[in-house]
Amino acid sequence: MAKRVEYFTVKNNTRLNSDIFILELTTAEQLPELKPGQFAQLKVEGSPDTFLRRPFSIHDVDYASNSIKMLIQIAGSGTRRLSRLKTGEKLNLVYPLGNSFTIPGKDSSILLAGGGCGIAPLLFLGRYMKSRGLKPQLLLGFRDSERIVEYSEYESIGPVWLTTEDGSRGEKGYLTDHSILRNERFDHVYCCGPEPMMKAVAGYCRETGTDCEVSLEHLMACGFGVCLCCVVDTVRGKLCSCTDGPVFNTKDLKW
Amino acid sequence: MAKRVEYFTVKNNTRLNSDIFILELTTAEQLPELKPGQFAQLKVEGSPDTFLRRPFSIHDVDYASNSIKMLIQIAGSGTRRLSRLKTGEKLNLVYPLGNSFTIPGKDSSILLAGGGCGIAPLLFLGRYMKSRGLKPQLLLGFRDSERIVEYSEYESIGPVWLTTEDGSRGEKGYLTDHSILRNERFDHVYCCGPEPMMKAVAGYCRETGTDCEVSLEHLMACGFGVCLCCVVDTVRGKLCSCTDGPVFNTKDLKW
Amino acid sequence: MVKLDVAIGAMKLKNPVMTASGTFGYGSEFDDFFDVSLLGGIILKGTTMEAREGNPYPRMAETPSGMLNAVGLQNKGIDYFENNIYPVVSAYDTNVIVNVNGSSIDDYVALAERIVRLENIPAIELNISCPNVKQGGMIFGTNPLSAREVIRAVRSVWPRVLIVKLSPNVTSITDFARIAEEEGADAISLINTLLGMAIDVKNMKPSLSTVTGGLSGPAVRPVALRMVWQTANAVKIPVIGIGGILTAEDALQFLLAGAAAIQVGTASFIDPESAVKIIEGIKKYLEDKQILDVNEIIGWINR
Amino acid sequence: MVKLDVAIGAMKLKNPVMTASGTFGYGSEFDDFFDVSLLGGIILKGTTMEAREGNPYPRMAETPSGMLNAVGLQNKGIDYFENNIYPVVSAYDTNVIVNVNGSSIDDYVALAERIVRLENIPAIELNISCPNVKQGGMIFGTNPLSAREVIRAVRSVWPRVLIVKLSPNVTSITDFARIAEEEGADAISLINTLLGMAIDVKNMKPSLSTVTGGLSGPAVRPVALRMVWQTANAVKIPVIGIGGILTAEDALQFLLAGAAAIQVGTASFIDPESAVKIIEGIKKYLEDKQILDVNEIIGWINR
Ligand SMILES: Cc1cc2nc3c(=O)[nH]c(=O)nc-3n(C[C@H](O)[C@H](O)[C@H](O)COP(=O)(O)OP(=O)(O)OC[C@H]3O[C@@H](n4cnc5c(N)ncnc54)[C@H](O)[C@@H]3O)c2cc1C
Ligand SMILES: Cc1cc2nc3c(=O)[nH]c(=O)nc-3n(C[C@H](O)[C@H](O)[C@H](O)COP(=O)(O)OP(=O)(O)OC[C@H]3O[C@@H](n4cnc5c(N)ncnc54)[C@H](O)[C@@H]3O)c2cc1C
Ligand SMILES: Cc1cc2nc3c(=O)[nH]c(=O)nc-3n(C[C@H](O)[C@H](O)[C@H](O)COP(=O)(O)O)c2cc1C
Ligand SMILES: Cc1cc2nc3c(=O)[nH]c(=O)nc-3n(C[C@H](O)[C@H](O)[C@H](O)COP(=O)(O)O)c2cc1C
Ligand code: FES
Ligand code: FES
Repeated sequence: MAKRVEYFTVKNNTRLNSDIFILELTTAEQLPELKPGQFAQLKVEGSPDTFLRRPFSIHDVDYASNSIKMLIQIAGSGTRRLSRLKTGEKLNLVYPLGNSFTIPGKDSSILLAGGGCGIAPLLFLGRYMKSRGLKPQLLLGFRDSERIVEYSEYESIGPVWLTTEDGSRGEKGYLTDHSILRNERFDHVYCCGPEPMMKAVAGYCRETGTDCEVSLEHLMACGFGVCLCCVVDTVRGKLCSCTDGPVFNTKDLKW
Repeated sequence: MAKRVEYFTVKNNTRLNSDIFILELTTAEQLPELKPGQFAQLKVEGSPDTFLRRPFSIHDVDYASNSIKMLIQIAGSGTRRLSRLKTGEKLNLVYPLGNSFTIPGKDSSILLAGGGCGIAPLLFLGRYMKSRGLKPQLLLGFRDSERIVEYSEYESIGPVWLTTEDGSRGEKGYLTDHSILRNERFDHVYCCGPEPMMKAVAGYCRETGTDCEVSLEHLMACGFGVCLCCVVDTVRGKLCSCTDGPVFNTKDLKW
Repeated sequence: MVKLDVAIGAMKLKNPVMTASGTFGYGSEFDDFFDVSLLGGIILKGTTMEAREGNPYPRMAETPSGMLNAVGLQNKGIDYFENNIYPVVSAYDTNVIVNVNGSSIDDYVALAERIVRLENIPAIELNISCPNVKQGGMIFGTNPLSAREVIRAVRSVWPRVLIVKLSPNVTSITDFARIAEEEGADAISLINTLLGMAIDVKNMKPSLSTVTGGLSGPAVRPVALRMVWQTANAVKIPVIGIGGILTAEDALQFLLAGAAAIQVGTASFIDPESAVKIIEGIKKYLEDKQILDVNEIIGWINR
Repeated sequence: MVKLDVAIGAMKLKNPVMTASGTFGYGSEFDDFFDVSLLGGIILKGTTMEAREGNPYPRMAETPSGMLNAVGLQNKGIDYFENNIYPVVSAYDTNVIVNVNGSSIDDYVALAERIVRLENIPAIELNISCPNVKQGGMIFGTNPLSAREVIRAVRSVWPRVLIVKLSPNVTSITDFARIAEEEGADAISLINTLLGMAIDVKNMKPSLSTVTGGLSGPAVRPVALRMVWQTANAVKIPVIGIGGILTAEDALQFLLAGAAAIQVGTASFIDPESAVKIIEGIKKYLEDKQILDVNEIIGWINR
């Protein structure tokens, strides 16, 4: 799919909690076909500390209105500036970037596992799978019940299992502590979240012989394969997280 | 007067024409006494190209509401960003900075001469003089009638003479072409505007033996006398435009 | 119509805008964004005889108006280049230049000898300034004797246009420029990155796996411009200006200071279309000033 | 309570935060903003034997995340200093340090001998790195032999703490640091400004009257930090980090890299209260990390 540099307009900027917001962006052009796992590089204007673009996964797509959503956690100056964008403001995107999650055959048992803002790409992935007749289950981990975002959106995809670290909702503990992982076996796990969480999930998958794909968040400069800053150590040598990834099968990673 | 670093709140941002706007700023503190000719250094947030503060003359003061106004022309990224400030936004000022115009004795005949956004300090100066029983006249020069700003404010000080370069209002030509300069003699001329204009006015004053003060707009880094970047060549050697000025008597300048 | 073409030795450029090594991949990464053949030239990513896997992640840190990188010349080596890249880049209707790297003089020479066989490469850029590899690279660019030796050795096997890329991490850039000129280089390009560093205060450790890395972007532009100006006044061969060029105005600073051409680097990460926009901007500037030929403004401030 | 005091040779600082020469005037310009005695020390503006009027206007140009200056050591000379400034600055309850400049070794020595008479000056900072004066200044900082000579000469007449301020415009900063150490300097401060340049494209002429000037501000921080780290690993005497420090986080990068103290420069132009805010920020950082003494984090990344 041809990469583009394009101005989008902010349609909505919705704050979900103190840290997380959803940017809904629309373009006057026709959206190209987007694949779950892909991301866009956003140019953050008006933020003197933000020199480079910032990468964000595509969280949701609506081809009818040529809109996409990003679910973004405030991590520093760039995301803070984005959190203040108002409806009607313009935003420059380089997109679509990166590879995508592998969509398995029908009748596979699938778990989408996400923690914190790592749930971002899983909504698009889940909707995409569902529209193709797959029946993913979701396992989402949050710090506490106040951090739980977009629960009903995820519920529309399939059964949702929850963990909170303080036990205020769902099962108490980390995502990998959830009983579903002991009680069920999956063919494929798709995971995105903080690296320690992804490594724990990868460990579970290794032990249980489950196929596992993760979406990495390596630091990026360009986002389209020219700077070689975003490399990941794999069994095939150093690969670029922005073009060969961000989605990797954990059996290829040197974790 | 002690210098301060203080946050002001934007009360109003009024666009006067395509280039010029008025920022009305208010502070929760009690305003110190301000003198005409003084300026403030504004910190421009959210403008990656604007590293240093930007100096602007005090255009008007209202002690009752602890508000000041700046009349600002869009000259580059910093002023463009300021032009977009919205009511309620915060702005950090270092102020009051610089010396001030000399207020002459009663019964002096006084002309305030300003061109373009150089008229900014003259409103404060005119009001100040008027409140002390002086009767300044004003001579304002603009490119064309669309650039004429705040005419009625200036009229409230005293008689206003106008020039426009295209002759669309007032007398046609540059400020120094105005007939008032041939028809009347002044004891004091106070001038602010583009340097060529100020030099022309200074020339007129030299020829006619008129006392003349100008407000210079030299490039500044600090604004309070520590960097020595803003120097002006004077008969007393190099002086700092930010502490020894911005107001200079033209007889002291090496023009 | 303003004339935009310039010459770097025997190499004609349709305009003075090229793209810098390591920031433009092999060009094809930009095919989606614009027609690469519009450029005056492209410098391909740093190439070595053998494949190199570069430095460990993290290799990048953002800094005020700039970035540090510690890529360390990751590339698949000349064989892969010859078989897989060369056929593709040969199709561009612009000057395709290889950035030549090595850990020893023999390395550099061997690589130049291999590239001589590739007729669609009109020039090489001899990189004696890479700060990100332990062996070689910058050592050649910061030691006058080594610089002279490696330039001489490569010159003797490379008959086409030879550009020598200098390191800014030196006391006197003009010393190195003169050496390059004396040894028969056709042009000098500068600057490569400034050696810099950043620390992650929260985690109390260096931001880069290699501790130090190369600083690029607008932050370095004043230093780059100064060195280009000094160099243009010190040698007669053309100087190619590099460092922090984001806009046409930035590029024009280099031309006015005496650069015969420029390279766009880090800017391409932020706006992949930077290089073409810069060509347009230079054209517009000349039109506005009613200057008919870009060569007229080269070195303007030195007249 | 965390301990913030550090030592530079025999000089005790109540905290590691000082202000850089040429960016803090004589201190009194900041009296309105905060109590100058809260600082670890202040370095007064560059002083010479005779009065100097500096370079013509324009002397300043803004650059990406930085600025160029070409002030050229404007000051009223040592007589004026002794009579008019010294009595005022003596009142501060902090280390008041004079930045010593000259065009010849005799100049430097004569000035040091004059300052010895001023008992409230615990240290001088020998500036062998000013890029903005034609004669002297940077030549001492970029030539190892001259550097050694001038340091040796000043050391022989100055018994108190001697800080040598190095120029970053060199190939090997550690060479100069070692020379300073060998010649008995008590500390090294770095960096002075990087030599840079800017051109006003609209008017087609250099932005500074002197064409080139000194680059300061966050743009130079990665280079400064790298040099401080290299130097701290090369010498045993304390290193004072300078260059683009705006915030406590920036200052902490230098401490973690091995600086025993830091100086705040250009930041004071943008926020006159920067230096005190940095002290507060360092304190808070240590408290958050439950580190009781700032000396514990000095050189942390080198352990
Ligand atoms: C492919 C990809 C997809 C991503 N998708 C999402 C998403 O959907 N939602 C979301 O909230 N976040 C996502 N991230 C992370 C997001 O890019 C960073 O949080 C963001 O760049 C931080 O910018 P900042 O200026 O706010 O923070 P900074 O002040 O720059 O840094 C804060 C923290 O973020 C990290 N960071 C900074 N820049 C980057 C970068 N270019 N890439 C990765 N990490 C960085 C830093 O290491 C630091 O720890 C994704 C990252 C990648 C690589
Ligand atoms: C004491 C003083 C009082 C001033 N009062 C006013 C006023 O009341 N209203 C008003 O509109 N303007 C005033 N100015 C000029 C105003 O400061 C500049 O127009 C402004 O700083 C430009 O900032 P910018 O980022 O928009 O432009 P830039 O993109 O930085 O530059 C655009 C142009 O403005 C000039 N400029 C940039 N920075 C400065 C600076 N620090 N000082 C002076 N000139 C600069 C540049 O040389 C350039 O030609 C005053 C300047 C001084 C020194
Ligand atoms: C990620 C990255 C990789 C680079 N790789 C190379 C390289 O392989 N060879 C080389 O000569 N220069 C390399 N450079 C230096 C650039 O070509 C250029 O000289 C430098 O970045 C300054 O220009 P800029 O500020 O426009 O980026 C690299 C720069 C970056 C940012
Ligand atoms: C306007 C200005 C004047 C300076 N004058 C001097 C000086 O007289 N002596 C000196 O040693 N350094 C001088 N410097 C250099 C600073 O002390 C400091 O080394 C440099 O600016 C880097 O620090 P910064 O980035 O925090 O400003 C000056 C810097 C500036 C910006
Ligand atoms: S971010 Fe540049 S290659 Fe991946
Ligand atoms: S602007 Fe710094 S001394 Fe005047």
